[in-house]
Amino acid sequence: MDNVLAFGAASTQAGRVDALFVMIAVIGGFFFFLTQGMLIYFAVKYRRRLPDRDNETPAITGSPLLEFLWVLIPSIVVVVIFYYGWRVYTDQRIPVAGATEVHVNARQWMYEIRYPDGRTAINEIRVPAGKPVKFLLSAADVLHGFYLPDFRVKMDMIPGRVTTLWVQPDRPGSYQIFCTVYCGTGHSNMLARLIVMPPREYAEWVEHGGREVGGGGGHEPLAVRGERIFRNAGCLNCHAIDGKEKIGPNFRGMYGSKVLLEGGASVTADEEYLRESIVDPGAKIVKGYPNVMPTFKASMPPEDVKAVVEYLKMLK
Amino acid sequence: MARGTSTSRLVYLAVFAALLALTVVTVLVSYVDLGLGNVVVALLIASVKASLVALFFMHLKGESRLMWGFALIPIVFLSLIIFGTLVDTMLR
Amino acid sequence: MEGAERIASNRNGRGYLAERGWRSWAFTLDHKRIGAMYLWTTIFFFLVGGVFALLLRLELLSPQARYFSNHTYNVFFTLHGSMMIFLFIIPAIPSGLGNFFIPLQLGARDVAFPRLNLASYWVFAAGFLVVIGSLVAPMDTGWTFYTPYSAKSAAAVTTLSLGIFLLGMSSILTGLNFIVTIHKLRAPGMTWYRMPLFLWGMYATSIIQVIATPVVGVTFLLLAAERVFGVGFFDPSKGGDPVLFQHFFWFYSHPVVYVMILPAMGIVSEVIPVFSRKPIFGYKAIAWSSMAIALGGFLVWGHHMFTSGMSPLANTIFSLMTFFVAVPTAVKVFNWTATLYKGSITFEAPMLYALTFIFLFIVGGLTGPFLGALATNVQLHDTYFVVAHFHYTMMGGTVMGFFAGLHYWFPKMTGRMLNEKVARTAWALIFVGFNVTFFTMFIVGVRGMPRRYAEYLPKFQVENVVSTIGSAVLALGILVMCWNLLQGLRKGAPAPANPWRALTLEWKAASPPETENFHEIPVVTEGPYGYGIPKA
Amino acid sequence: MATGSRRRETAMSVPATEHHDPAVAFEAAKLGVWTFLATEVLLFGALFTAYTVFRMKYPEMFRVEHAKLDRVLGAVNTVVLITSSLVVVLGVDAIKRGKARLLEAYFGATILLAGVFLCVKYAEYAAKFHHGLYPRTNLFFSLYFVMTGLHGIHVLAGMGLLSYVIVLSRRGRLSEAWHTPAEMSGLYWHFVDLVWIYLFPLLYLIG
Repeated sequence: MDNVLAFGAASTQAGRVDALFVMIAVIGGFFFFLTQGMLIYFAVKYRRRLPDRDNETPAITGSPLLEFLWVLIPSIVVVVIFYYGWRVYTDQRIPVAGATEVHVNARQWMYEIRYPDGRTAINEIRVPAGKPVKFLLSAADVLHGFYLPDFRVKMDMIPGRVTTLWVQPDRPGSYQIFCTVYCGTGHSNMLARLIVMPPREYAEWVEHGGREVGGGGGHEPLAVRGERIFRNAGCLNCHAIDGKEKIGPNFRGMYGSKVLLEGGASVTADEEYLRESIVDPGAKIVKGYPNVMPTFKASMPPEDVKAVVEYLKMLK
Repeated sequence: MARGTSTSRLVYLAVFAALLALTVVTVLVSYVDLGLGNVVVALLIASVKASLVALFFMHLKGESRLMWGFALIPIVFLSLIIFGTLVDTMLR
Repeated sequence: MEGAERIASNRNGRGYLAERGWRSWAFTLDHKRIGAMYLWTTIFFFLVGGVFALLLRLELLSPQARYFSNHTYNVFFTLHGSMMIFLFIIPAIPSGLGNFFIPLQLGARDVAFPRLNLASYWVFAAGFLVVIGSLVAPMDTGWTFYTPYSAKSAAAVTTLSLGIFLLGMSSILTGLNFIVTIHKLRAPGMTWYRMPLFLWGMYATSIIQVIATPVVGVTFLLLAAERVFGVGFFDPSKGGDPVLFQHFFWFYSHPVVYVMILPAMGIVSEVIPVFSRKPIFGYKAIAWSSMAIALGGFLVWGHHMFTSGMSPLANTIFSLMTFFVAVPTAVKVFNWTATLYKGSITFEAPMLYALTFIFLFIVGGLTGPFLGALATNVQLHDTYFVVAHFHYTMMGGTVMGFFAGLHYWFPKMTGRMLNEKVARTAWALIFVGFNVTFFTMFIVGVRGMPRRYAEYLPKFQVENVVSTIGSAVLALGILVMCWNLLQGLRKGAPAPANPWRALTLEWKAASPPETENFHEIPVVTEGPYGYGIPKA
Repeated sequence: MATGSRRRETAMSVPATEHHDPAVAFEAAKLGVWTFLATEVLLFGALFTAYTVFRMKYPEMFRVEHAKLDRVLGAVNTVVLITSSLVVVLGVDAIKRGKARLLEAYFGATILLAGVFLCVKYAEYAAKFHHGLYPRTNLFFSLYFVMTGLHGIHVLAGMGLLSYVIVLSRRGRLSEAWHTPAEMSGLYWHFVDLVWIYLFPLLYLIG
């Protein structure tokens, strides 16, 4: 999918960017071999032959014709590259009518997704294949980035503004999203996925209220569902479940333990404490950790919170 | 030592009077609402005042091309940064 | 009387180095000593910054954080970037080698304002002390300090801003000094077109320093004011504009790329003709292309911001301008190559580094169009491709030029020769290590790995491991080079006044030069590169 | 050490340059000051850019907020600075004719005027703080305080420079033949005036 040689562009547009890339690479390669070739050839051919005596060297000081040519030729070449790059870019930036709109709000360190029909999600965007998508990008705290390498596009996410990005996903698949503008400690964990689904599957998925098709339904044990939600919501960006330290407290063995809070108090990590910490993270801060977690009140329905708490209880 | 042209004190006083007069004018004009005209007039008057100071008080008038160059170059770059930034911020 | 004293001071063979004791350095007005102090300081920070680079590479051996936490990694790349940019690469060639050789090449006894020169070193010192002071709460903002993160970060950004302001002030004062020196203190007969090309490069550099640096200075003041007084220029919640910070930052930080590279190009233009025994090809073209690059460099800052939500028109203009700044750079490369034609080339260490400069700089230059063209920029921006590109231009370019200059002028500065064999070994290690380290970054960048990632997807591991191995070789090469320089300093063979048989004026002074450089101010009657040997 | 003291002496007593030609030294100093002023233009330039951007973005806010400044006090300060510029130029003219005492008097008057300027500025700041207008209040007042504050620092620096020239003159170092510091600090002072000539209308009059 991301092999350099196979390219693996996920859309027609991305293919055009690749074509531009190849064109610049070919032109650049030509000049690379030309100049490096001459450099090495001259260096070898005109090396000093005798150890103690210089070769006879002509007093050439320049050539107006050559200077003119090597100003003119690169100028033409760069204008051509500029034009091509500008064309591809401009086409990319004009959204076609009827695009699906997806709002993406970035905060340290997650992407909050909101669909026009009110569905929400975290770090996972689902769209149907074959239909243009317009991302409306914003940020809550600092600059973030929205980079879709398989589509060869990215756009910064700026607090106080909405920027847009438009793609035409042609092929179903699961594509990586990276944050590309440095945004603090969790920057490199700020990952998300764009899942392009075949249109029929997508329609089914929407009908199921945005739940994974075939994802257990009503028979799924609560803790299993909790783990799925936990993973999708990006909790792992900041919290570890395996003894290591990340930005937020470690969850292994947390349930039932006594937690020392900022300010000296302490509390037992019971169900209520875990629930409160998901919907109102600022209420009780564990000593030694920054108060940076956003609330999941809006993006995680109460029954999902319950499931996540059940999952957390299992991490012994 | 050659010092370029030495300006007479009378010229200094004349320039000073002009500067004062222009200050009065620019304050008075500011009470009249000319819309965008206020900006234009104010900047125009300020530039005339600035030129008077530079030409006579700072003796740019009798200076070599080199000094003129170093006096004017920053203005070019100032326009450049303003223009470059506006092309972005005004057309987003 | 004075003449007799000078000869006496020269007879012990130590020239300007004769005086001893810390006072003779701390209060010196001699441009050579000030230049030497800059060199020691900047090389020290180069090594410190290099250690941070190695720690980064170490961490990147594994996709998961293994040795350091994410925060520590972020601090390390910020320190690596800030130190290399502000404490090494900006001052190294201009303030270090420039201070030493501008008056010598001009045939002057010192710079125009020797006391200002000393002051600017001490302002620089104050600057780096404040920067070091800010390490109590080390910054994790990246060297670009983008708002609003830098305005909110708990690190000592305010202190650091003031430190960088001081460093900027020092840079401005040095640039100002050089501009006046080049205008006013040229030896009799030294017309503009008889000036060595290093001076053209330094003149263009100084103009940039004087014009661009104040903008970043005030930007950092505003950042500090935002943190202290709540001034809201860059704060979206107050109606400010975070992208405005980027405009201001890059209005300085793009031209400053040319502050780094132009003097290095100047050094290469000195070294190539000397070791080819040929006049430089297209003197005027090289000279004026320096000026064109300096001015053009001011028109392209927006190409760092193509994905920042800038207006489409601004994107278009900045992209077009970016391509045009490539042309004078290409002209230089062609002219250097043409200088080799029918030469009598020898490959001492300075020449090896100069050729390496051209070689690596072509790679850096030819990967520029990928980033200048809008569509590919949008793909590659903020990936490792960019990291590779600017390391090829800055390290492969500027640092190689700096090494060329160090080896070329070492006999002049110290009065001693270097061990050529060891120097070539170091060069070979550096050349191989550099390419292994940074070429892999192009590949991993095209594959989509974003920069400034403490942890990365496992699919990028192979390239990262290779790159880390390369960095070890590169570091070994630099260590060998440093060892060789120190050995040369301590017990190198005494250097003659003109070991390379060069024609520029610095070689007419003794090695090392005496305090006021020349017994008699030389009179210049011809250009700096009259090397051709006509057929007998 | 003999060589050391000799060098320091040559470098210190003949200011600046090395051809030991006073005319070159003077030209070099002047070029240096103009180059420095070029730097200063760009230092304020970034602020002027910010001003332009925000004024075009929020014209209404600027219109409302600038009315809160006292344009009479602003105008008074303008007159004070213009007068100080005239006084400086007369001082330089005096030393060109060899009249050191007159130079000291003129430069002393300039420092006094600068003091008046800063006092008025102080009164203005105090009034703004009193009404709850701070740099953090809004973008207009951010600009107002940063621009006038930076300018105020330049006024202070100018007062220092002019005092230094007076000290030099008291020590009998300045003469008809050599008065570079007086002329150079004069150039700097005019620049400080020049900046204010723009700040005044931009902040007080057109907002």
